[in-house]
Amino acid sequence: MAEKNTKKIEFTLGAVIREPGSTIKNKTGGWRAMRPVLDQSKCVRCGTCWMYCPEGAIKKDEKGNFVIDYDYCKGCGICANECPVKAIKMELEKK
Amino acid sequence: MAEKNTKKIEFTLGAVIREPGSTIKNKTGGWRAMRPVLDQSKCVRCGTCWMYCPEGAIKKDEKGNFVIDYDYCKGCGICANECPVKAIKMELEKK
Amino acid sequence: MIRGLPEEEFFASGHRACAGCGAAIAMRHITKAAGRNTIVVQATGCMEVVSTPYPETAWRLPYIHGAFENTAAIASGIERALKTLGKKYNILVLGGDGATFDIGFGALSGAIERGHNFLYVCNDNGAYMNTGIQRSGATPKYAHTTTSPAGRVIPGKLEWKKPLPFIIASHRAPYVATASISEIPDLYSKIKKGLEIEGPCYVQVFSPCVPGWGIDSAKSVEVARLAVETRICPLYEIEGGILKITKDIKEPKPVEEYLKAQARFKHLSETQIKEIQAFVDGEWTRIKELEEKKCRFY
Amino acid sequence: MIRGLPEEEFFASGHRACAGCGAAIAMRHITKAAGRNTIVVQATGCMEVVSTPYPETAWRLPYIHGAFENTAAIASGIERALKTLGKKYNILVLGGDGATFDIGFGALSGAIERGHNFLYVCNDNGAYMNTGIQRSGATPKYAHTTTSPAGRVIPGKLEWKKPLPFIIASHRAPYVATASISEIPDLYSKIKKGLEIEGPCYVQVFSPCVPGWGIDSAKSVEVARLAVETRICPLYEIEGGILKITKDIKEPKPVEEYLKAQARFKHLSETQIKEIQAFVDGEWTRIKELEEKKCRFY
Amino acid sequence: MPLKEIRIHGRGGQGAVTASEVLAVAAFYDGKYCQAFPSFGVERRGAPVEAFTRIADEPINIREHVYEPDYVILLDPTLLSSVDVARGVKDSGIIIINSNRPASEFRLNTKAKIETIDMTAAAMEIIGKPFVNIASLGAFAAITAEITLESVFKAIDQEFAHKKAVAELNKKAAEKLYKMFRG
Amino acid sequence: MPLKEIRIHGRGGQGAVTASEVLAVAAFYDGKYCQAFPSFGVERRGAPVEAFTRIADEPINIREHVYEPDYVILLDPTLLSSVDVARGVKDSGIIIINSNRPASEFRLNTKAKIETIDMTAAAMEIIGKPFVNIASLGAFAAITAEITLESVFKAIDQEFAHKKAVAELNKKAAEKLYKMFRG
Amino acid sequence: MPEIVVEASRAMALGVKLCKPKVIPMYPITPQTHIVEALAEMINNGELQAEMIHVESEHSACSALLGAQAAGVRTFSATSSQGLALMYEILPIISGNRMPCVMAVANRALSAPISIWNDHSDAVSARDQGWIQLWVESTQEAIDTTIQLYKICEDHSVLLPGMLCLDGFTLSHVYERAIVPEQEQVDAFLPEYKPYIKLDPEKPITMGPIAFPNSFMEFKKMQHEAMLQALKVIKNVHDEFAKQFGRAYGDGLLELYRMEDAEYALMGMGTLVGTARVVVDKLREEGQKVGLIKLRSLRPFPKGELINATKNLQGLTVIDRHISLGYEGPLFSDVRSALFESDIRINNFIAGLGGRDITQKHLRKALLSLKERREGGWLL
Amino acid sequence: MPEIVVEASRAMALGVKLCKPKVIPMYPITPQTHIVEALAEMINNGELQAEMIHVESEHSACSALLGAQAAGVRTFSATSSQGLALMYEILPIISGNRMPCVMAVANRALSAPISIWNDHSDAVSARDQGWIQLWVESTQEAIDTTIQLYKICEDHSVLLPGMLCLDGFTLSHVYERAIVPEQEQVDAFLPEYKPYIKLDPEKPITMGPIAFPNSFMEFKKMQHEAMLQALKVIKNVHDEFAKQFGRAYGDGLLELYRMEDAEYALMGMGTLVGTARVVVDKLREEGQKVGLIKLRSLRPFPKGELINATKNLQGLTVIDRHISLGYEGPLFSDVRSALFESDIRINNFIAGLGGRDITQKHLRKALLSLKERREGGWLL
Ligand SMILES: Cc1ncc(C[n+]2csc(CCOP(=O)(O)OP(=O)(O)O)c2C)c(N)n1
Ligand SMILES: Cc1ncc(C[n+]2csc(CCOP(=O)(O)OP(=O)(O)O)c2C)c(N)n1
Ligand code: SF4
Ligand code: SF4
Ligand code: SF4
Ligand code: SF4
Ligand code: SF4
Ligand code: SF4
Ligand SMILES: [Mg+2]
Ligand SMILES: [Mg+2]
Repeated sequence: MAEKNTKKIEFTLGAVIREPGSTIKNKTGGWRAMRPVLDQSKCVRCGTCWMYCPEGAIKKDEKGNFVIDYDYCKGCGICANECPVKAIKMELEKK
Repeated sequence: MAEKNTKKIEFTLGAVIREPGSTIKNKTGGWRAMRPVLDQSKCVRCGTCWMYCPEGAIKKDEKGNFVIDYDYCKGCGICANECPVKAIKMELEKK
Repeated sequence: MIRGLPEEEFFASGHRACAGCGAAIAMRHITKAAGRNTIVVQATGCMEVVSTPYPETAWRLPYIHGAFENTAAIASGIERALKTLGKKYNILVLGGDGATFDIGFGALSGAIERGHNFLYVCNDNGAYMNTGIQRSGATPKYAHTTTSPAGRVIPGKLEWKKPLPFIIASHRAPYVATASISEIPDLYSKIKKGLEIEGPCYVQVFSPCVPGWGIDSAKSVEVARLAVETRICPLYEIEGGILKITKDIKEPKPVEEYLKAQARFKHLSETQIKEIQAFVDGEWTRIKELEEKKCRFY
Repeated sequence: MIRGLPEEEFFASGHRACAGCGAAIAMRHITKAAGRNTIVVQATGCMEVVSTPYPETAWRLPYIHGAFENTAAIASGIERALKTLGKKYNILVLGGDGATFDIGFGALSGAIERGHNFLYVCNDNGAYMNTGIQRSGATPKYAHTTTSPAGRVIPGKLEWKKPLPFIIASHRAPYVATASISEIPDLYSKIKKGLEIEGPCYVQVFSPCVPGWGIDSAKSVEVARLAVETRICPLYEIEGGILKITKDIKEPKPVEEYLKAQARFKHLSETQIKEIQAFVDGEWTRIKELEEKKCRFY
Repeated sequence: MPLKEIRIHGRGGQGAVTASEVLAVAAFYDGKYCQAFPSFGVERRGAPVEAFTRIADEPINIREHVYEPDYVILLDPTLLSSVDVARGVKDSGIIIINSNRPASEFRLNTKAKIETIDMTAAAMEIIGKPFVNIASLGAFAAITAEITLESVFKAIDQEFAHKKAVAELNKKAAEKLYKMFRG
Repeated sequence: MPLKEIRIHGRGGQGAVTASEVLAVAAFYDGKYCQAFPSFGVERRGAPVEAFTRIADEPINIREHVYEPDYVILLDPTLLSSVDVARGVKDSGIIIINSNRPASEFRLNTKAKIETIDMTAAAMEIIGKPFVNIASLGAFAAITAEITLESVFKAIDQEFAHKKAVAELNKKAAEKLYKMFRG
Repeated sequence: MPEIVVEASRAMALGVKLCKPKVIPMYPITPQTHIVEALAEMINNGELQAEMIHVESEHSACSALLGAQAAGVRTFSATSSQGLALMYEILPIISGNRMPCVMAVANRALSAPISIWNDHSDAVSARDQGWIQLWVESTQEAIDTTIQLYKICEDHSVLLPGMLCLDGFTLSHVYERAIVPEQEQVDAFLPEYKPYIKLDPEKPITMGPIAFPNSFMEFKKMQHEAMLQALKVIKNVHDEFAKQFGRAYGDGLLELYRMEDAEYALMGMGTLVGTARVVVDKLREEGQKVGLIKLRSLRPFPKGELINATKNLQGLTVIDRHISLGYEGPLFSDVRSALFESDIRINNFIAGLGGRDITQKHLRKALLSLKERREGGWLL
Repeated sequence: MPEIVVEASRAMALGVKLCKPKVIPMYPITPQTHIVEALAEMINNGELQAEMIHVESEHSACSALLGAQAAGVRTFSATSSQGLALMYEILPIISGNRMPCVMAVANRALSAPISIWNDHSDAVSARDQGWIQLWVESTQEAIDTTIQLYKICEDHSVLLPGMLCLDGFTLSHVYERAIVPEQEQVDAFLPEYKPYIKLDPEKPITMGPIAFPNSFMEFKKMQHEAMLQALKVIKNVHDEFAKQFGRAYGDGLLELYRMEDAEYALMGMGTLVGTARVVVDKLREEGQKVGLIKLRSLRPFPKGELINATKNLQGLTVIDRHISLGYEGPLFSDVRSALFESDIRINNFIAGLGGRDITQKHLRKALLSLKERREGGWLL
């Protein structure tokens, strides 16, 4: 409704959605007012932030680093709050 | 439906029935195929028959005798079955 | 008073229940125990249909029937209305096992959660009798009903009876009890107690059904007694979260005696009877344990 | 695997839950535990609304939403259909506390009675959040909600939380457990267990709601942890009718710490806090007793 | 044959409804069209019940109640005190009463003919129990000639397909009653 | 005065809906007719939301959505990346953006005038928190002259009737923003 | 199977069995119970390979129906009156999900006061909810239409749920002659069920999402268009059935009786039509040019067919076995709207509520009423 | 109380408070919740002496409403969409028991797909069930009509339940100016509640018995007659209210706008009427003789009044915010049946389903459509 998305919708029979996980088209990063910044040097790779992120916005990359996907991170601050070594800082988002 | 009752029905607002206990107009004695006969001479006035009668068709009279109201007795036979002194006999109803 | 029971009848003669109906016996004494200052709410079912053929009613108490599954909710409305009117009456809610175990259980559970002050009495005849003997959550395992017929590949109902008194006690209901139409004074005093105790109370009355169970009309009380004596129908109360057996059956009769008395069980095999005996034994032991260990329901 | 949890996500990013939503964390790990061979049935509620804005869905599993109160019944239909098709999939039923404790409890109770093989998971955030924070049967005593506001004469909700896990265990459900979003590996293994055990199993997940509880979005896991540490949310499982505490809280924090962290409790008086502390202490003792005495639920 | 309507009176549990159905089946075996239905009440065991059968050579479209039956079968004479069994019966009709008393003893408000026949005695003798509902159809066949005894037999066989012994007893009882009229 | 339509953009939790209501109340205190409503979405906290106000001298009958607003208030400039705040705005309209950057830096697809004003700074200074929704109405009053500051004050007093301190802070912030334009 | 004498409920169950549904959620209610009891017997005797779900309420029956159908199997259920009313919330959910569930409704009055007897208030009250509703007059038609209904609902140009409405007691409890088709015949007519979509981990889909104002209306329009399409499919399936089985009911939507040169006609649904046939015959014998229109499909409503069927009439009297309290008979409203452009007189009578018998006398009166205007008549 | 700016939901709650209901069973559902939340606040703050029952479902809300009213007190509840659908079974039970319960319905689309937004499918689908239905356009009308509705329903010549229908969000969540009457004014208008009958051990009655075919139909006829009687009572109560409070809405049944010399008119219910006023004004400015008919009372349906109002029209276009799938807009059917004898053209458009905005453009198109026949239009 309030979103920019004005592309033409395809109407399926019975409103069935055939594309699993298609909310990934919805970049909820736009909701973010605060930005978590992960300091890899402090990180002990415990995965706590990954585990608790409500958005599934933290991923482990090939190198085993935990990285934040800002396309989806809503800036809730849970990761920063839960990180046992305080490797994540919340900063004011500016665009 | 199948009953004789053809007198004019009065229709109340919301189908409310204002006469408590008015099923007493319905003489279910007519249902009876077997007739309980209570032998007062055997009866020890324990009230068991009164207690178990599904029709409330057994009453204690002024003299303290238990009497069967054949207007309502359906002839189920519970009283006879439960009477501790077998003071009640079931007989074939004939009319 | 006769045998400690009032003579005044609030459930009048002339009702249309089957000859020998166990539930009709229950109705008489439940209403005697409740007495004059009572409002009755009843679910659709045998006892409602046989008692209110317009323009006649068997009820000598103020009475309302709304639907099949909503008595607890209707009672909730009545209770709160009386509160605003400053009136204190007994609220007696009556439902069959279908109304209580199955379709109306959501409403009952909700009303207990809210803590309304009423007594809910379930007339448990173990099936939907009013509609012609269909399986309910209270139907005993292997019983034949019209929707769980004893067939060539499926031998009647497949599940054990839903343990409703325990479920309700787990809601923190202040008083829960089981009763039987074979033990009228016990039933009478449990109803009285359930009405006296504040909050949502529950009494489940075991009452045979002549066509539903396939018994002779003279035998309904006898069969109910057999259920008690075989421990098929244990009598207990749960007050303040603590269970107490109100009638200890020290030397139970074999369940077979009870089962053989009824057409709905006539297809049972030896193994099935044994299975039922084992279940009944197990439940009795468990209940005994709950009592002895003083396990708290809440 | 990270911390024993699969990396694959079945609840996709881009959903519309509030920042910091506890339930969204639960969804991720419940679906991870269930895995690919799973059909999801979800009740109307926050998680459904935020995850299925046509033409998008957050679900990577086959998913159906029907109505608010009927998930257990929809699941019953699916289960029997799969049986006739000879297919074996996990059936994961998801509902909020409103859907589970209140409006959908009749359907759930019926499905348990019939013994369907599914796992029902209740996301318990203690109110109807989707419609704007109204009182449910799971709302804690004295909590402010929009329909149980902390007013000048009535101080929030007046009843204790409905003890649903015990009620469900009393149904003879083969497996019942409580979990919290603060203890993800525990939640994960309970979900796995609930899916493995045949028959109707139940896991209740404690999950804070940012606007509903009046907490900072960063604090939802922390507050959930506080609930465990104060014994507000005891973690246990009931398997085969026997209760086992899965996380013993030897030195509980005072409930005050938990209560003070949330705006919905900010109006509480000292006495009310004490009353809650006493209740929590009593419940913990009772649960401990049930465990120690090996009280059998069935 | 024009449409014929039959009303059967009994008590809940006495099998009046089954009798109406078996009667319909018998008519079918005679190559006729038929319709049978109960009185759609809420009667409990023991209460008076009614059941109806229609028989015709043509397809039966009519769905209204039976108001003016051609025939009435009264399975249980104790009903006479509470039920108007002669209600609406055509003047040309016949009322068949299960009784060992002569027809003349029954004073009913009707111009229809009254026939009595002791179905209970026959049932007690042959079946050993007072189950007269099915047997009554033998009397009906004999008295009205609307159906044949053979078809009654076939209908009974069908009804009790899984209880052959019961079928045989009922057939015997029906035959006995048939022969009492058409000996 | 012809009907004026205002659209307010914010995020769930930032109070855009409340602002639209307080704006309506202010108009009412100016003797006008008014209507305020949210965008009726299912937005959760943090998601972009919109709220609308209509103001007129005559009773307002129209109930359709606001498609071509006269004014837009953007409470949170970070929304610009995901929301088309200039959508439908009349050429003669004004878009008021909460920003410390000059209007010229905002390139929006519109002929409407753009005004920027640092609401957050004012709010932080006076309220101590970045709550700009109510304060923004001071800026709106100054920039558009559709409502008076007095009425904004009255409306704030009404909204925070039970939180006088909050009311005062918001009034101060609104006044500060007002004065930044009408000093 | 040859022709037999059978209770309509059992006959319906036999018809259902021939269609091989896999899951049958059911909850007892008079006068529907005989249908599911017969099915329970078949299942427990191993004659029907299906699962019966003994749900705890009709709300759950309807929900389990949805679940089973969504999982990819053919389903069946049956209900009446309060049962249908309790399913009410789920009816539009099933149709909105485009699930071709089939349900029998043994029509019975809605409470209060409570009545177990027939009228049409239960199903007619549900006429807006996107279910095809076919109404039958006889045992034979009940069987035949059940078989047709599966084929109609499952047609990929339709994909809507369907109700088979039969009068409670007045039909459901009646024994009469009927031909029960052979399994091979039905197999040749009704293909095995192939879901157009189903819940399947191999191909995960999402069913029942939330639709915003930018899409909801389009889905309703699609549903409505499928309904209009069903008008054609009902006819085609009916004709195909008629060809294969040799039994026809008008054109499948309407059945006309002695309408060729009729000046006045009666219109209704269900068993009253049978009695009306007799009345029409008698009036014809008396020289009156009267006819009868039986409505088989209440939804979709065959507007065009009705206009055609009535174009030479002077008067039409509509019998409603239900009333939209505070207005008039719903069938009457539907018919008057359909025939708005025409000039014929249309009368309305409310009849047969709560089991009140509809007699020849009633219908005769209703037909003859056409000599004057009569809109709010009650046949008491 | 003076005039204030207030959300329609809260305004309604204020109106309800003035009527002093004693028991308020409620269950939350969007977009109705603001009404009961406001009432909860009043109760918990001691401003309203009433009991709120936090029932566990709408089925129970409706049942508790019945129970409380039967016990002898004035009641209130509110719901929407699936909530009303879940109450469905109980609706005719309340009306059959002749209980004058009052309920607000914040209209919202029925699932599926699920939508929380406005259309009229919830309440219009319940039109047969014996509830008076009054539909309002504005906050002021919502307050005023609530007060009127209690008086109408409780009138001893009526004794029927009533629904106050207001568009969800489109009205319920809108802030606008409204005058909230003073308590004394309302007390003078609405007498204290005196039940015509109640559950009382002093005088035991039986409510909700089983009615055999020999009586059921008479009860329905009595209900229907009470509905027709309500047509008069709605008007009278409306006029009395207008006199006392100085605010009127047509004659209480219909509100006509610029209809004096209108040739074409638009007809509808709820908020769309407001937008239509603007459209009519604009078309009038363009010289088109157009007008507007607002239907306030869907049940009872003011047939006579509608015939009167339309007698000089050439065309009428009916906007339905709901569709009887497989046929047409239900309001359209009702109207066409009512105006069957007339010769005017009547068009139909389905609009505003599932929250689709109804715009000036839409309504303009609908009005101008009257130049040709147009029955199945959709305003997408
Ligand atoms: C919603 C609804 N579903 C079904 C019914 C039909 N019905 C009425 S009574 C009844 C059975 C009652 O069973 P139970 O509660 O056990 O009482 P009983 O007749 O055995 O005493 C049923 C299925 C109904 N009235 N309403
Ligand atoms: C029958 C019905 N009643 C009410 C609603 C409105 N409703 C939808 S979700 C919801 C609250 C959900 O609460 P809960 O189950 O606790 O889930 P949560 O949103 O808190 O996660 C309500 C009241 C509905 N959709 N259907
Ligand atoms: S701030 Fe919240 S949403 Fe963003 S990465 Fe951290 S936990 Fe995830
Ligand atoms: S929680 Fe902290 S330490 Fe652990 S992986 Fe995340 S950032 Fe690294
Ligand atoms: S036979 Fe039955 S009904 Fe008659 S008196 Fe004895 S117990 Fe009562
Ligand atoms: S039960 Fe027997 S002994 Fe006792 S009162 Fe009755 S008849 Fe007498
Ligand atoms: S069917 Fe059973 S419960 Fe019902 S009246 Fe007869 S005996 Fe009583
Ligand atoms: S309201 Fe609560 S449960 Fe719902 S999305 Fe927000 S945080 Fe999650
Ligand atoms: Mg029962
Ligand atoms: Mg919740």
